[in-house]
Order: sequence, then C-alpha cells, then structure tokens
Amino acid sequence: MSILVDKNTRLVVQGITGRDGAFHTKQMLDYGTKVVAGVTPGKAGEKVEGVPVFNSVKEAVEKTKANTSVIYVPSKFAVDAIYEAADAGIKLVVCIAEGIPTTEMLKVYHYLKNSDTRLVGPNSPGVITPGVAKVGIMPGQIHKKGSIGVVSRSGTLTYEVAYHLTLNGLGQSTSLGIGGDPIIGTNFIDVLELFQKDPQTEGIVLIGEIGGTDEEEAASYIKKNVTKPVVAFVAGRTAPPGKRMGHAGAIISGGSGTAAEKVAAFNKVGIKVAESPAEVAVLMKKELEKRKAKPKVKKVVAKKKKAVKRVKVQRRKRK
Amino acid sequence: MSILVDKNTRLVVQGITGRDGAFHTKQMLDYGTKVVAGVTPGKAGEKVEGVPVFNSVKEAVEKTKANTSVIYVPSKFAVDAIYEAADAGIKLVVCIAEGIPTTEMLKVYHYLKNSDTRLVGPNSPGVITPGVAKVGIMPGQIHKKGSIGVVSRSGTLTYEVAYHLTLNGLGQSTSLGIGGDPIIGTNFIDVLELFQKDPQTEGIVLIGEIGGTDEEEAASYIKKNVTKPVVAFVAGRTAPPGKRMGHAGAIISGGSGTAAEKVAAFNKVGIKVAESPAEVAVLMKKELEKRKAKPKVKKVVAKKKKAVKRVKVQRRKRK
Amino acid sequence: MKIHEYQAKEIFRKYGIPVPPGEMATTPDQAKEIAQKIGKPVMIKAQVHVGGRGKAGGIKSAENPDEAYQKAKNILGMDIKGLKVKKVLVTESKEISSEAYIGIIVDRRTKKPVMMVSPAGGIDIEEVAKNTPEKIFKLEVDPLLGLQSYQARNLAFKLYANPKTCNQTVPVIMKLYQAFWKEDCSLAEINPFITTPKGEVWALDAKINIDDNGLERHPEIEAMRDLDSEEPGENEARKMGLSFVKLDGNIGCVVNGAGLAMATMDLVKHFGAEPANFLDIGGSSNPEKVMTAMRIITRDPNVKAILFNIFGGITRCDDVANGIVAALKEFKPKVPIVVRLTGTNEDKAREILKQVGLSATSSMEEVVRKAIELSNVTQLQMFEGCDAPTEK
Amino acid sequence: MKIHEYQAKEIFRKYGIPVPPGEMATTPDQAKEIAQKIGKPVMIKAQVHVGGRGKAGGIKSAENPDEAYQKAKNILGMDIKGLKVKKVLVTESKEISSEAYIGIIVDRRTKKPVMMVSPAGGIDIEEVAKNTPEKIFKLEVDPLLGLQSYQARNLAFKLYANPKTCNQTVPVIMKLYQAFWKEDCSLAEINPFITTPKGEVWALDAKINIDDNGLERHPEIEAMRDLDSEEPGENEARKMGLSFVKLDGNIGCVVNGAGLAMATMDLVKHFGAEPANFLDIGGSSNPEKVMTAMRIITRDPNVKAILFNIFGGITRCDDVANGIVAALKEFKPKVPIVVRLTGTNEDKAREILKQVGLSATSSMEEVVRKAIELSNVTQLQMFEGCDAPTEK
Repeated sequence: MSILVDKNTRLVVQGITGRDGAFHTKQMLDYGTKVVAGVTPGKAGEKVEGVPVFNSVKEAVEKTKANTSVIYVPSKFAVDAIYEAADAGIKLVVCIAEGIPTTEMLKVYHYLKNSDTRLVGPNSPGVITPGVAKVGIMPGQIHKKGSIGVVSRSGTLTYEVAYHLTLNGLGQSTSLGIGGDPIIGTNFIDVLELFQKDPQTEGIVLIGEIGGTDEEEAASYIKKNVTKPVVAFVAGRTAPPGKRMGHAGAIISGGSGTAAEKVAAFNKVGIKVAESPAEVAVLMKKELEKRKAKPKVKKVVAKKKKAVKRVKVQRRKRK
Repeated sequence: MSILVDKNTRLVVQGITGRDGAFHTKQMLDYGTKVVAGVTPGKAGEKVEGVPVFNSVKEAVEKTKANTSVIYVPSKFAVDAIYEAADAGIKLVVCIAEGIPTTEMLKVYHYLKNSDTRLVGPNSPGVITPGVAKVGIMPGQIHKKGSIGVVSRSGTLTYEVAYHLTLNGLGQSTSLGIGGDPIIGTNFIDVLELFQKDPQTEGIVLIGEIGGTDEEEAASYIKKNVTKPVVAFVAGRTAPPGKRMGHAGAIISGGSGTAAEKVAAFNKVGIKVAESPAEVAVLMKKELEKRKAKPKVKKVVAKKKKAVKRVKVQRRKRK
Repeated sequence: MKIHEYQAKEIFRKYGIPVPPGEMATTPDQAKEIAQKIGKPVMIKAQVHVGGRGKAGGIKSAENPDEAYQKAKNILGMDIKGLKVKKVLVTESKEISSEAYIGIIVDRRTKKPVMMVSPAGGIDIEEVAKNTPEKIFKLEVDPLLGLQSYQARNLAFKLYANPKTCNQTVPVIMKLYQAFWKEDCSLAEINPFITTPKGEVWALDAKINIDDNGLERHPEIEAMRDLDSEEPGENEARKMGLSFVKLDGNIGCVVNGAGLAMATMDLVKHFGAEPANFLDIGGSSNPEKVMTAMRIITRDPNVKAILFNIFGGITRCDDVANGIVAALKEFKPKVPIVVRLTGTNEDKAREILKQVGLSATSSMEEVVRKAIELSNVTQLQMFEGCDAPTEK
Repeated sequence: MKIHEYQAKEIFRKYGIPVPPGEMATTPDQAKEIAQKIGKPVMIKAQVHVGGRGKAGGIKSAENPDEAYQKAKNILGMDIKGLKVKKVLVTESKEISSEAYIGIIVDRRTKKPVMMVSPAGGIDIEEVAKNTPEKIFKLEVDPLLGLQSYQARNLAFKLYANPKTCNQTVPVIMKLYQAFWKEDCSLAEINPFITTPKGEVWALDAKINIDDNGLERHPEIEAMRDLDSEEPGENEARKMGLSFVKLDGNIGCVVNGAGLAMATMDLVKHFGAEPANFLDIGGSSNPEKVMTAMRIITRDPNVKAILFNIFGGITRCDDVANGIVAALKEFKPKVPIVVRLTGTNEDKAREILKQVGLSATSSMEEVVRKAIELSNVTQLQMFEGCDAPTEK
C-alpha cells in the first residue's frame, strides 16, 4: 500500500495546456501515472501528450472517472480551480500553484472541511508513491519504492532527503510536500495519521522548517499516536531572527517559530533530529535496525544498546 | 412526550428588556415555562420578572444551563442574535423577529446546517407544548394538552386552528409556527418527521398558505413517511394572483404557489383539506375516529363509513 | 418590490453589466430628445409592472427622433393588462445574432441562490422551460462562498461554443450575481442577453425584484418605488407597517397576521360575499396602525361593512380596541363595524370597547357572517338616512 | 510586508477607526509645520520597522511647534536597533485614562483569524501574555462568515465595564476586522487603544503587516513599501520573483526552494563558514532569474565564493545552467563558482555547463565543502592578482 496516491489514482491536470502543466503531464505519464484528463477552459477537444482536454473538471470527471487533480494554473486562478475540483467530486486535490492570499486559503480550508475532498498544498511539490504514480513536480528518478514515508513543508528539500534515502537503500512508501504556506489543506498530523495506518510504511521522515508551530504539534501528536520510528529535520537553524509576527504572533502561537524550539520539541518526545539532509537517512537506518533488534518487547535496554552498537559497526564496515 | 419544547426546556430570552421581550417573559413564566435567563448587552445584573439579565448568551448558558432561546430583538439585530445563540451552544433557537433579509437567512441556514442548533423561524409565533412550556408569543390559554401536533407557516391562523381543536376537545401535543418567510430554519418536513416519531402525537394538522412549494413537498413527504392522520388547511384561496416571481420563479419551482395547486397536492395523496379553520377540527376528529374504528387493519371500508356516521351523530348530540 | 426596466438597468450599469445607452421619458418630447442624443435607431419600451409588454404593443422601434416622438406618443397612456403606461424607456436599438436567458433567484427548497441560463432566451422562455427543460441549465450557489468563476464559466459554456463569447459572458454572470446579492434582490434577470453580428454582448432587457426585507438597507432602491403604479392607500399603509391590497368586494377586513387575513377573506367568499381588501395590521400593533387601517378602508365607497378579526399573540387586543375607539371618534364611519377579539389581553379589550357600546365576539365564523349580514342591511338603512348600526 | 505606523493609520482612517490627527515628516521643519497645523501638544514618533521605539528614545512629546522641531531633529537620524530613523510621525497628544490592546492575526492551527483583546494594553503586552495570560482574551472568527457584532460586543465587555465605552469600542473592533480582512493583513494591531478622561476612545498606535501573497491585489499598499529601509538588492530580487536576504558571511548561495536554501545555509555553517545571503530563485525559474541573482550577489564585496544548489523539480536544471552561462559572460565574476545540479533536465544542464568549462556535482554536501574550500584559496589568489579559478 501507500498513502493518497496509488494504482487507482486517475489524474486530471488543471491547467494542462500551460508551460508547466504540459511539461509535467509528460513527466507524470512517463513515470506511469494514469493521467486521464486535462482541463483548460475553452480548449475542450484538444489533446496534450495524448491526454484529452476538457472545459471543466466536472466534464473531465464525467467522461474519464478522474478522482485526483493536480493544479498548475497561475496563483490568481488557483483558488477557483480548487473549488472547481472539490465541487466536481475530486477526492484528492494537489495544488502546486503558490502565491494564494491567506484570506482565500482560510475560506478554502473551511469550505473543504465540510466536503469529501482532501487538499494537499498549495505551494506543494506534490505526492509520489515510487514505482506507482507521481502527482506533482518532483523528479521521479530519485525515488525508489520502499517503506519510508516522507512528509515535508518544503519542496526541493524533500527531494534532497528522498534522494539520500534512496542512495542509502531506503525506498519510500509515499513522499509528499504539504506546502510551505501558512494555511494549507493537509497538515503534518493528517499525514502522520495516514502513515501510521499504512501497512507498507515502516518509518517516517518529517521535514520541517522555521515559522509557525506545526512541528511542535506534530511532535506531541507523534508522542501520543505514532508507534513507527520517526526521524526529523528542521531547516533554518542559521536563519536570522526578526521575521516575527508582532505581539499577536507570539501571543497566539506561544512560540516564535525558531528552529531551536522545534528541535527541542522533537527531542523532548524522543525523536531524532538530523543535522543535514544526508544524516536523515543515516538516522532512519539506525532507528529501523533498532526496531528489528528488539521485536515487540519494549524495555530491553541492554539489547537495544547492543543493537545500536552493532548497527554502527556495520555502517563503518559498509563505508 | 412532545416535540422541541418540554419540561427540560431552560429558556434564555434574547432582548428581554424590550417591550415585547419583557411582556412575553411574564406571559411565558405565567404559563410555567422555565425562563432561566435574559440577555440584553449592557444590562447584566438587572432582573426582569425576577429573571437575571446577562450581557451575552454565552454567559447566560454558563450561569444558568439554558438550552433554548427565544429572540425578541428588532430585525436589524436578529441575525446576530441567532449566531450568538448557536455559537453559545443553544440547541433550539426560536426567532420571533421578522423582517430579516433573505440573503442573511441564506447564510444563517447554511451556517447552522453544520452546527447542532435548530432554528425555528424567523417570523415565527413560537412553539408551545400545552401544559408544559410555551416559547414564543402565542396566547397560552387557548391551548390544551393532548395528542394533535400542529405545524403552520402562519402566526395568528395557527392560534385560530389550535383554538378550534381545543373547543372540539382535541388537545395538542405541540403546536408551532415555522414562520412565514421564504427562508426559514425548520421546514414542514422537519416537523413532520418529529411528529411522526413522537409517541404522544396521534394526528397532525398542517397549515399552509400561498407562495412557494413547501406544501407540495410536505404532501409527498407525508405520502412516503407519515403513517399518522394528517389534516391540512391552506390560506389564500381567494388571494388574487399576480404576486408572481417572474420567469425564474416559475422555472425553479415548477409551480406558481396558488392555493388550488397546494390543495390538489394534498388531495392527491389522500390528505383531507379543510375549508375553514373550524373545519380542521371536524376533519381531524373524523380521521381519528376512522383509525380507532379499524385498528391496524387498513381496508375495512364498510366499518369506516359507519364510524364516520357515528361521529357525525355524536357531534350533533354534543351541540 | 418590483422596479422598472430602466431602473434595473441603472443597477446593471453600476455593476458593469453592458446595457445599451438609454433614458426614461414621460412625454413624447422627452423621448424625441433622448433619441436625438442617442443618434441611432431606438426602441421605445413601455415601463409597466406587467409581463408581455411587447405582445401588447408596448415596445416599438423608431428609426429617427421624429418617429421616436410618434411611437412614444402612441405608447404613453396606453393600457396594458389594466395598467396605464406613464413612462417609456428610449434606448439604442441593437442588431441581434442570438438571444440567451440569464437569471437568478432564491430557491426556497435548497435555500440557495440558483442561477439559470438558457441559449433559448427571449419572450418565450417560459415555454422553453415547460416544453424543452433540457435547454435550461441551473446552478446552485453556496451562499457562504458566493458564485465562483468556474461556475460562471461552466454556465457560459452552456450558452456558447465560441470561447471568446464565453469569456465576455463570464464577467456578466459574475456581476449579475454580485448585483443580486448586494442589492438584496429576490430576482435578477437578463432576457434576452444578446450577441450582435459584431460579436458584442448586451443585456437588452433587465428585470429586478427586491426582497422587501432588504429594502431598509437600500434607501436608494426604496426611492425607486413607483407610487403612481400602486393603488391609493398602499403606500400609506406601508409607511405605517401595514400590508394592504385593494380588492373589489364590499366587506372591509382588518386582521392581524397575513395567514389569518387570507383565511378571513376565504371565509367571506365561502359565505357568499367578497372582501374589499387584504389588510394585515401586523404584530406589535399600536393604536395608530388601527387608525390608519380605518382611514384607508373608510375611504373606499364600495365598503358596506367592516370586520375586525384579531387573534392576539404579540398583538394585544387592548391596543387594537383603543385604536378602534379612537378611529370611531375620528372617522365616524357610516358603515357597521363588527369585532372579533381573542387572545392576549382580550378581557381588557372588551372593557374598552364596552365604553363605546361595541361588543366583540370570539368566533371568526360569527364575525364574518355578521359582517355580510349587516352589509346587506346597511345599504337599505343608509338609503333611509339612518346612522350605521354597530354590533351589539 | 511591514508598513509604518503612519501608513497603518491611513488604513485605519479609511475604515473609520478613530485615529488622532497627524502626519509624517522627514525634516524638523516639516515636523514644526505639522505641529502648527495641529495646534495642540504633539507626539514625535520614529517610523522604523522595529519594536521598542519608545524605550530606545524614538518617541517624544512636544508642547509647541518649536519643541516639535527640536524633538524631530533629535529623533531623525537616530539609530534604533541598527535602523536609521528617516521619518517621524507628528500626531496630536492625547490624555490617557486607560490603555487596552486589540489585535488580530491568522491562527495557523485553527485556520481562523483570531482576535485578541486585553484590558492591560501598552508597551508590556507581551509580558502580560506571558505572566498573566488570563488578562488576554481570544476569539476565533469563522472565515466564511466573518466577525459578528455579538463577538465584537463580547470582546468589548472584556475590556470595559462601562456600557458606553463598550458601545464605542464594538464598531472599532468590527472595523479592525474589516481592515484586516479586506486589506489582506497578516497582522493588525491597536496598542494602545486608549480611553481619555473625556470618555473618548482612540487608536493611539497602529501596526499592520500585509500578507505578501495578498499584495498583488493591493497596489496602493505595495506602493507603501519603504525601499529606504531595505537592504540594497532586496527590492531588485523581489521584482524578479526571487527571495533575497542579505547576511554577513562570505559564501554566496543560489538555491531553488526556501527550505533547501535554508538547509544549505545551515550546512555552510555546519562546515564552519558563514552564508553571505539567503537566496531562493523559486520554482519555474527562467535564466533571467539566475542573472539577477548573480548580479546581486557579485555586488557584495564580502562574497568569496558562490555556490549553486539546484534540485530540479518544477525548476529545470537546463534553465538554470543557461542562466549561469549568461551570467558568467555578463558579470565575469572574480570569485569561484561551484555548482550542484540534480533532478529535472539535469543531463541537458551538464551539457550546457560543459561548454563554459564548468562541471557540476550532484552532492549538496560536496558543493558546500568545495565552496568553503575555494573561498579560502581565493583570497590568496586574488591578492596575487590571478583570475579566480572555477570548479573543474
């Protein structure tokens, strides 16, 4: 299995005739994604890479049974595209577009809450289930089928981490970026819940960055609800402070969104935090070995320590 | 039992210090309603008829465990009052105020749909469960405890019908006006469902009027879902036509809202329609006798006719 | 409330919906002047609150200002379905390639604004709806979110195959929704919405009804009310918060509540007479309202008897009784008055009425019967020069 | 985007929030003139994008125009937390009876605007929040419905016991929400919101931050941007759709994606050096963006090496490579350039770079290490007058 995207994914590309839309349609098709339709108002009847274009998502759904959409339209039209997809009954909407005003996203979020549609993004690089389907803009070739779930607020940094996982032999069940904007449709916690339930996923990588308190909330969610090993990375340790949100920001969040606070939150609940993207893979390997070394039993401290040592030795040998 | 209002009703009066609010607070208290709180912003600490006044519904709920509210504020403030009650967790809001713009009510309706709050009205005379509690402006003394559920789009016409029921020995389980405006919180169908489920209710009186197609929808709902006897009345048989809504009105409703159409809709599904408010009681008596005369068995036509005759004779004797 | 085409078009202009140039005229001279200003062939359109103007001869074309004068002269003063034409709209004539329908209304069932479009617009749109409903396309709008562009786009694609025409139509649909919502309309319609051979789009006709409950926050629309086209008394009643509709019978009715008022009229008819009016004094009635009601009704020479049917809830019977007493003193009506009072403060009310020698029944059927009975008696007595009897 | 107090107050005025009269001055003479116009004692307030102005001496009172001149002269040119004061607000002084706080912000957790009020407003509001959180009252607003009067009322009752003051405050809260929502603010604050001995209420200070994503639809606010208060290069970068923040190190960084850019900076530091900047060329980069990035970075004399870290997704490596080639030709940088390219069209990109003798690694760690290594070498070589070597 995997999460969000799998072999049943039937994709409609919103904005398929644009530069990015057309390019990534080809990329996604090449990767094996079932791209069944595209939408560009006024261009119904055309084809892009052999994919039929419709005037509306509704029509695309009626004609092709699309169940997932990806949005490549310019930010000005992106909100409309989200509503269109949701109202057409699309179950998963992945919004690549960035630059959507926060007030619009607040409305989108609460509108979708009362619907059956899940939104990933905006400002998301997409969702990939390696070897099965890719919905978004991430490069496919750096991914590998496997058992690590990757969730991130970033775009390219997600690729970097997935790349290192692959280089280290750790394939991914699903890897996704939830988007870097303040208001997004799917949050860390939502994805953690999915990964925890997914039988294919054995370990979870969480990639955060400065700003907000999403990482802190994820940390406490993991403590309560996630039994699989989690490794985190937080970008922005060296970012200068001063991107504060004024009094209200501090009052409402109870934190100022620094990397140090986030790292501390993860450490507090026993989650290892990598120093670099490369180290993520290393730490995840260790965590997985640890688990294998102590099947089901929890407090076998001696064994655990031994296991850790063994892993370290093995790693040295391999190098 | 009864519907909506019963001995557990703990009422907060919104706009308690106004002329109507204060007057009807006394009337409701006299009737035995548990009026536990009033709200008028800026008048916290005062008392009206011994009822404590608060600045907000939230405070009233916290301090008095109010679960029902009735709104007497002027129309300009009524929408705000509805939201306030709903957000304070009030389960039943009865809005007496009239004159709320339709656009505002459309928003209210869809906002409440996602909440636990039921709205009766606006432009409603209220809800009364005779002998138990009265929430609204209807005169209490004309009602009598019993087994007839009364639901109406009208105000005073509801009293008229209830009055005749009482005069004819037919008490009411609950009687309510759902409000005469185009957009209201609770519709005929909602109330029919409640009456059908309510064990105390043995017969249902439905009072409609010209305009819209609510009566037609109620008729087809009754056909499918209501097993209790229903008697209808439709006001406006002699109203001149010409209050049409233009093309769109006819297109959307598929009907023009005349009394004749509504009477026909009721007759079509076998519902008796009274010629006058007084006749409602007469017809309901007949219907009830019919049911008693043929317990559980449906097609005993001979018996039925006899029963009807017997009722007529009895009625004459009483007079 | 209904407003005229020329007024609806003013609102359209405010929202940027394309409307051909034009102005309202009340005299043929004005019509000529406007036609001169437009400088092109014009249409002269009767401004009356009734459908089917065109078929009744209320819409004529004019090639030049002189012809505009003549056509306006013909139409002004014309009687259309009982309404006299007092105003015409003089507006630029447009060549028509296609006629579509775009409308919006509140759907009571779904509690949402519903937009409707049809490529088969024009005067026979209701026939289209009846006979070929597949040519009517409907769209529900979420009232918390408002109309979205994609929805307008999808509707436009139902009207035209040409993407360019669709692109011109999408903003019109969006703006019509904005106008509908912000101006508290109960109906907003463009029929026909036309394309021209040059590829332009125009709202050739405009129909707007305003939600009466929304008028309070739109004084500029309230000011558009055409008092000329109303029965005398209607405006007077409205100002006092009464609902009044003039009818042709001779039993004057003063009732509290629209439902009970209609049921009372129905009962008058049921017993063989005809009501002279619909009159609802509303809730929270004060004596002034009763005074106004009596003033309006007693002016109607057809009225032979006046009945009060009051079932007090929020309306208090004593308020009404005080109003009746004051009205009797002031207007000294020449016709019999019969009263039915039940409900809130009914006892106090009876005390008050007793002071002027009036008694009150508590039966609606009785008061209606009595009014009819006395209306016949009166005619005779009046003829004999007697004082009007009142119910004892 | 941050705007100054005097600009935020203009927005407040537009929405009808009561703001004392006042104007912005850039010279002591202007300040005197404004004080004369106001004709009452005034406050001279430094306009800088940093908190704690008052404690730093950037806010002074003046009894008369001459004093206003003097105080403005003192404050203009003053350095507050590293920022030079170039503008002051000269505004009428008000007597203060009480100071409250009213603010609104988007809560990322609940995805709702959150209003906050406190009767303990003033400069120590953050202390209040930390030490006596029970004095801060929060309210979530449904974004589909907007702030309702009752909510504003309930907040006002948390501030004042006096119903009259509450009644004056409710519309201020409503208007602040309107301003926040309609102007796409990410923050809107009144602190302090004061009452005077005469019973008036005033927004004595104003703070507004604008959501960068919302700026496109508010050109009049974009025009408020204080380019003077920014580092050179920031505006240039923004116009090209880049994110650029000047820092003090000597490793110039050109990265695609904010997260990867930060991670790259973190890695520079991890390996013992300091980044010269944060620079994100964004998605869908075209060669022009790379040109702009190079133009800005090569202007910084501190930069001793430039690294590119590109992980192509929607950004195509060949676009970036073309940009690098063009930039090398145009700017002939004197410092070494090292490149990392992975992802979309990576092979094409390597071909392009090969033409100018550049190779590219696919390891982020490697590119960072190399940049640091070369940055040290360069200093030496530069000193010797050699050409800057580039990565082979």
